[in-house]
Amino acid sequence: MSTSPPIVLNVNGIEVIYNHVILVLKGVSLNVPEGQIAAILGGNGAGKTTTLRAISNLLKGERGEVTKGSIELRGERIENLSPADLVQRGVVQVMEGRHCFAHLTIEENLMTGSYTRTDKAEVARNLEKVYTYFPRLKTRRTSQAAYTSGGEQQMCAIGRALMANPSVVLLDEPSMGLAPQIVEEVFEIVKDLNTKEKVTFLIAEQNTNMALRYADYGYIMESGRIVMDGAADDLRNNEDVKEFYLGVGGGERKSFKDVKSYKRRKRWLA
Amino acid sequence: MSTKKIGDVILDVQNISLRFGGVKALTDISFNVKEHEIRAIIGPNGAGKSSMLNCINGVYQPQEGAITFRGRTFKGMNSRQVAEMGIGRTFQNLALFKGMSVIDNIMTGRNLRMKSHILLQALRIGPAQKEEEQHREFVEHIIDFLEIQAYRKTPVGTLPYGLQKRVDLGRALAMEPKVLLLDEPMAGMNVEEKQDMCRFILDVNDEFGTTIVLIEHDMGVVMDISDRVVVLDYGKKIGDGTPDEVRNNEEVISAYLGTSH
Amino acid sequence: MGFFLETLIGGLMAGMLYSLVALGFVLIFKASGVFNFAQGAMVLFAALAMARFSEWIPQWLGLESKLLANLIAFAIATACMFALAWLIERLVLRYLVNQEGATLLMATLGISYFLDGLGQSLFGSNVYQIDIGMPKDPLFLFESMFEGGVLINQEDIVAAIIAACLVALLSLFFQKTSTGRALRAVADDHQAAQSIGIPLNRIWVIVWCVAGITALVAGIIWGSKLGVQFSLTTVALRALPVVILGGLTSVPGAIIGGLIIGVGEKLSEIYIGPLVGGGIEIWFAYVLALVFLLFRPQGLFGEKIIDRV
Amino acid sequence: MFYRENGQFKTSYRADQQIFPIAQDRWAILALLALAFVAVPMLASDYLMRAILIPFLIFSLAAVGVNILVGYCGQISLGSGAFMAVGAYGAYNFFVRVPGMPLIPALILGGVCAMLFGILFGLPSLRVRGLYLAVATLAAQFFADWMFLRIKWFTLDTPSGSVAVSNLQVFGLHLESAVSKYLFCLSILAIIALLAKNLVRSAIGREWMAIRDMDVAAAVIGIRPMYAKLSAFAVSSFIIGVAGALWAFVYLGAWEPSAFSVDYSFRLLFMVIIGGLGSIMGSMFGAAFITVLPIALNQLLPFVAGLFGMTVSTTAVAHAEFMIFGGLIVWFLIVEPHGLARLWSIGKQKLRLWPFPH
Amino acid sequence: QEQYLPVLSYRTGPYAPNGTPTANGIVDYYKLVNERGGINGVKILVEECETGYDTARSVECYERLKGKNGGAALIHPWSTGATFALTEKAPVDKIPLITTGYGRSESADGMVFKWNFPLLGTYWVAADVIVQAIGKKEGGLDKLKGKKIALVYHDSPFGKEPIPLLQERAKMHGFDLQLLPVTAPGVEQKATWLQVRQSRPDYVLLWGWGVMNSTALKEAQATGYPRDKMYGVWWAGAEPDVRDVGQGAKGYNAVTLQHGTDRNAPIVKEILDKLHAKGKGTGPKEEVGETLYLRGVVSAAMGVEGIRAAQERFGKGKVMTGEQVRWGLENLNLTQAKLDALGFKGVLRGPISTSCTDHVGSGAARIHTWDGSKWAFSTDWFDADSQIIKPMVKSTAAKYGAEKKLEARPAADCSS
Ligand SMILES: Nc1ncnc2c1ncn2[C@@H]1O[C@H](COP(=O)(O)OP(=O)(O)OP(=O)(O)O)[C@@H](O)[C@H]1O
Ligand SMILES: Nc1ncnc2c1ncn2[C@@H]1O[C@H](COP(=O)(O)OP(=O)(O)OP(=O)(O)O)[C@@H](O)[C@H]1O
Ligand SMILES: CC(C)C[C@H](N)C(=O)O
Ligand SMILES: [Mg+2]
Ligand SMILES: [Mg+2]
Repeated sequence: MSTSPPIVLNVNGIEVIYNHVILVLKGVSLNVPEGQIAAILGGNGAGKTTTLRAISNLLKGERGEVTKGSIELRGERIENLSPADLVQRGVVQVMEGRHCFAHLTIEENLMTGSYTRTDKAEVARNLEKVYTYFPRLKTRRTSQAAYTSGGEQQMCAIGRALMANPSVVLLDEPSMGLAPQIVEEVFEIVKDLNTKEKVTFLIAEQNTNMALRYADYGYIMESGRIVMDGAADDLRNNEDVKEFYLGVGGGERKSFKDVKSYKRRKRWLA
Repeated sequence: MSTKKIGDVILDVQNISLRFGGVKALTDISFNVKEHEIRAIIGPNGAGKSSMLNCINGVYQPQEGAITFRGRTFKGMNSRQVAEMGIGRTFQNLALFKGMSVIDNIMTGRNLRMKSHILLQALRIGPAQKEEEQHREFVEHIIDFLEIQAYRKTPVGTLPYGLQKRVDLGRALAMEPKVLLLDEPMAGMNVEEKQDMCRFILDVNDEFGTTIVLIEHDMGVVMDISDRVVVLDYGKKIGDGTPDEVRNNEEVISAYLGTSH
Repeated sequence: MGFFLETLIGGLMAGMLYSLVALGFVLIFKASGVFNFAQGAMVLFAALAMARFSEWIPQWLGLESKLLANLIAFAIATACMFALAWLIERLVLRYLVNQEGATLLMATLGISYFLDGLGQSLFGSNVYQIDIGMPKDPLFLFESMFEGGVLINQEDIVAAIIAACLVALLSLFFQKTSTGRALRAVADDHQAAQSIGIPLNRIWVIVWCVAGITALVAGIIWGSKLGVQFSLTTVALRALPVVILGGLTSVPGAIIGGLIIGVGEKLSEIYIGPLVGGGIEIWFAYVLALVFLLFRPQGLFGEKIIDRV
Repeated sequence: MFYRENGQFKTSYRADQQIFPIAQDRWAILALLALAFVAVPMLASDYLMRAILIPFLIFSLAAVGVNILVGYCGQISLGSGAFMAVGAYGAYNFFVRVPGMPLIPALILGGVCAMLFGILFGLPSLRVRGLYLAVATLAAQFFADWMFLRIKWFTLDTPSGSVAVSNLQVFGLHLESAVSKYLFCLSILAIIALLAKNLVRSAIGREWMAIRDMDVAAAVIGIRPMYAKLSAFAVSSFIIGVAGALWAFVYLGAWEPSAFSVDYSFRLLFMVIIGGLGSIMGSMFGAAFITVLPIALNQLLPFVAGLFGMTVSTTAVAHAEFMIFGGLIVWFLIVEPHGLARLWSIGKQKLRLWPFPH
Repeated sequence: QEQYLPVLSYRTGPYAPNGTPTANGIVDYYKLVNERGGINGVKILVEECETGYDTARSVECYERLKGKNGGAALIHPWSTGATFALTEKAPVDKIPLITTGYGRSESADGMVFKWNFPLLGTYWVAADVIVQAIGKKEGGLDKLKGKKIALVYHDSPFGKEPIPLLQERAKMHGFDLQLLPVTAPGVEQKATWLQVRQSRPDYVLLWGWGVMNSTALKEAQATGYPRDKMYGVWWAGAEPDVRDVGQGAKGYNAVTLQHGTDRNAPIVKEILDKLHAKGKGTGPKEEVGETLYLRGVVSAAMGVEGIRAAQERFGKGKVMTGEQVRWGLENLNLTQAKLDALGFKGVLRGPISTSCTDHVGSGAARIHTWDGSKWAFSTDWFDADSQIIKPMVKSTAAKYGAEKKLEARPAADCSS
């Protein structure tokens, strides 16, 4: 941490409102330095996905808008760019919940990922790379995406993003629905790309354990605000994080079976 | 460890094979589920776990094999029959009714039990009104149980992923099923939430005596809460037994668990 | 027998003409998932532009040559359709990314109202002529074989050839360009397409331009047949069964569907019609399409409707 | 600030299940009903009632019907014009063929005819879906057009095929004056809208919505697609049929099949989408938009032009009307793709927060 | 005080090409009357309402305009469909309906249809004249025996109107009547014309409106059916119907509603002089005097003369109510001299005189033929056979009256 690398992504106090009425992000700021892996952690509905959507400008389709604050990519304001422009600038988002093109085959799905790349050889190389990362995809390459299993679709979505040769990847819950060893592999891939190709990652993840193991820096979100941030190692050793996000409060990992009570807040007909 | 009483076989899957064109999703799978137990199905991506549930559920019709549920044997059923017999389920890729509120989503789970005539429903008098209230009460319990009170009237489409999963579970619970099939109920949750979810599942299992079939990739969860585990790989069964047995099965380790676990 | 043959040929020809309009629907649907109910209005608009400019240009420029006037008019009409495509994207589609099919469909209905009004106020609401020198008189074949010969409409033949060329061209466009794949991706999921850098805006302009040209070609052919007037828009209603029978996403489907519908409705009108009082062809076409759909819900060549949990 | 449910505690599920759980809404709706039933007949001119309000009420009714099928059950239909026609001709035949048939039963029987017809043409929905179904339902439209033109029996063998009714009475009262017609239509709308609302918030309504949103999952929790879809077709076409009968009997008086052309099918679909899919209230907003707007434009445009010292020809007005109408549709969809009803509820939500921005 | 005369017109939509010139004619005639100093000094106040040839919109326009500016004194619905709907409403509102050459044929019976005035001719008149013309061409009505006549018609009340009369005539003369409906608006007629080609009728009657007409002619050309064997109703015999078929329609005949195209008629000259020359005209100058334009003029004139007749009785220089105009229309007596004085020399044939029982006033028409560039009269006048039509009118109207439980108009009503 001697010479801090330049900041690639700088999110500055953004507010996001859905449908003109639902205020979801209440002043979120974060920045991601070049060549780092940053993680956004937080429970369901904290606003992780929304943050990523705000960065990649995919909010419009959900009828959301950034009403305050600024987002900069390498010093350039990007709020008014189209998602396609962002991909041109190397920012790609892997959307939560897969979103594969149902009627296209796996291979066609991957190929659409290289829409912005013109070099045929490069595309072929990328395709090979994705297939080596995810051999399972290769065996299912001719199936329509809709008829592949959940995990296969997740791999397809990640692979598709990699086809664009991105320099910044926004990953939304990459581990969801993947078998444990694949999760591990995905994070290995992330690490690999990060170290070898200097790709910057911003990952929204529920699997805190995994995320903090691979990330350099972490942000913890709760109901639309960043409530804590710090280097991944620091966070990992923080008692609260341990208890609530890693499930190892008080030293030993508790068996899921022995978690006896959950917080019951009684409310009656809101 | 547990003090609960595991009963007889309630669901018996015999030699199921399922093909889609050239793809063999399931090959000659047999296993059983006993009353009151938590039965996990694990395996790598694309192993055929969801397909297995779909067969039990009547969404897919297996080409071969039969399923025995509470003594009755079926070779292919339709979903309605399955639901009527008391098998409920949740979905891996959220299959909620996006445009409906949380309450309405869960209320649909009660539909099988609502019998009043359409004309009475239109007039909303007598039994129709009473029924509506009774079931609403039941649903409120579930909502309470799942801690989603605050979202009662929100359209589920706008809920964050994790909450949608809970609603999905709620809808299945509302059916008061004998057997509950859960397809990755904990995907997209953090540890705290998973703990809650485990609690829900164990409580359902305890309190209502519901038998549970569970697909899950989080080995911590699976090994902790399930009574027995089936392992599938490429559509074949490669392991079946208690968590400990499975954990030490060579084939399972190489195909799925990997050495790191 | 001769008459049966004649009916058959007549049906095929009519079917080709429907295909021409159906193509427009298919293109836009295939490429953006929008069921474009403005197709009829676009056909009228294009035809009006063509007819009026070919009438005005000789006046403005003092041109003598009919051919030249037609060519210039064609160029201007094409430009109009391109401008239209651009405007539609700019003012409408861009704001409706990721909306449901029904919403998009409704927007195209709005566009169609707008175009009807605009077309008529710019170009007038009379009957206008497009004269590209289509032969109008009948041709009789096999006169030695059948009494009275088998009648063939020369105009229809020309139209059929043009339609066939157009289809060939479009199939190439979809199969051989990488845009083709991107188009299908857009149709599946706007948001995901955006997220991997497919520029929706550009794609939509391209597709609507192509659809605009198809509309222009359809407009010229139908217009020179019927005269350019408001009723051209109703031609779209006759093309709809073709679209669903062939499959919403299939270019060749539009042709095959057209042929089946064309033949089916003509045969039914002539052989069943008289028994029940006639005038059955339009609903027969729809019922025919419906019967096919019962066996293949996605149409003959449409992409399978995906339904999975 | 003022528009809040704060402090309004529900002590029973019944209270919470009311159509308008918020007291202010209940008052508003009561006021609206009073306005519609008492003030409007006293204040509105004959023209306003005959030419605008009655069509608006009848189309609201039809739109409620269409919304059940399209908005709640998700089966896009372009056959609504046909269901209206069947309702109209069905009611007509009962009305003139059965001696002494009173009006209301005739209307209901007309609705029943439409219902049967609707079920028949709803059968393909068990296999065909989405836009394919939408286009296929046009078969019903064109078939009905043809049927009433060609099968003389339906039109009592009148050579022109145009039929007429007169001397309408309800409980011995003549349905002649604009006020009586208005009140008659209003009452029918109010009753049917209430019944429809009850249906959509009951078990059957949830079945429809479930089928609309995710039919496989619906099947898995025990909903029979066939029953849900066909019942939606039945209820919807019944209501549309009654509306069609009203349109013919009360508004037109004499009609021919073209009074129920495809145009009406489109227009009805318009109404429910502009108004808001899956909203009974929205159907009425949509009906107001589609029936009133063109007429209003037609009358307003010359006036507006007059303000600027221009005289516009009817042609220009008609064209401008098309363009503005189309433009407004697009504009509304952009502002709120979920229709006027959603706009309305967002407005209410804002009001709830007011005076705070969020 | 002005006499308020609303105009229901359609200048947009599928029927605009035909509706526009008609409306121009009406409006111009009203303007002309005002130029001339009004009806005994009473100026006409005109207001147009766009119906799009849609019945429901027509009803809305009617409702909108009927009470405005002191009340509409008469209405031209300009559509048979709308006429059917308004027939039920007019008696209540006491507004006479003028349906020159369209509407319901049985409404010629003023004893039942008190408020309908199908002046100058009904569709039964048109059909009858066509049959007579064909008979004449063949060399006598008896020559029609065994012949085959096809009726290609707009599938609507309008298109079906002539059928009863043709059936009657077919029975009388022993010709075969083939019915070929065309679904509105009629852009696709291939099957129809294949059927024509198959059954080879000796004559084809064309009962179309709007795009259907030109399409029929084009299909006839494409299937080689001789155009000179085709006879159209007067709504299928104007310039928009044939203009873009051009030479392809050469030889095609249509019955006229008395007038045809006449650019040199005094009335046309006057309109050009007093209006178009001064920039006050409606629509393009070139179309003044064309068939549909003239139809509008003639129809408007009928209404104006009705008002004039009413003024004779109820007070010259006063604004007339609908009821009064009804009386006027029922007591028209336009002799040839009067018509000529109005500028209709060579356009209309007198006398046009109506009565309580006869709301048509005349029953004569000619045939004109398209020569490739213009319409020209090709026959002399035919008088429709009242022996045939009268009883049909009587019985059909009676049936209507019975259905509606109408009370018969007392004889006194006629003289009041
Ligand atoms: N399209 C939308 N319309 C309205 N509200 C929305 C929409 N999308 C998300 N929200 C709301 O925004 C809040 C944050 O949601 P978001 O999806 O960003 O959470 P998340 O942190 O990604 O949760 P999860 O881990 O479950 O995916 C939630 O309360 C949700 O209800
Ligand atoms: N309807 C279908 N058509 C074709 N292939 C299918 C279909 N359903 C499933 N498959 C294939 O069957 C195999 C098993 O799929 P399944 O969804 O059961 O996997 P899974 O074990 O649930 O995996 P995951 O953990 O990734 O969800 C996959 O390879 C999938 O592509
Ligand atoms: C001008 C119109 C009145 C003619 C039309 N075809 C009709 O009779 O309906
Ligand atoms: Mg998320
Ligand atoms: Mg799965």
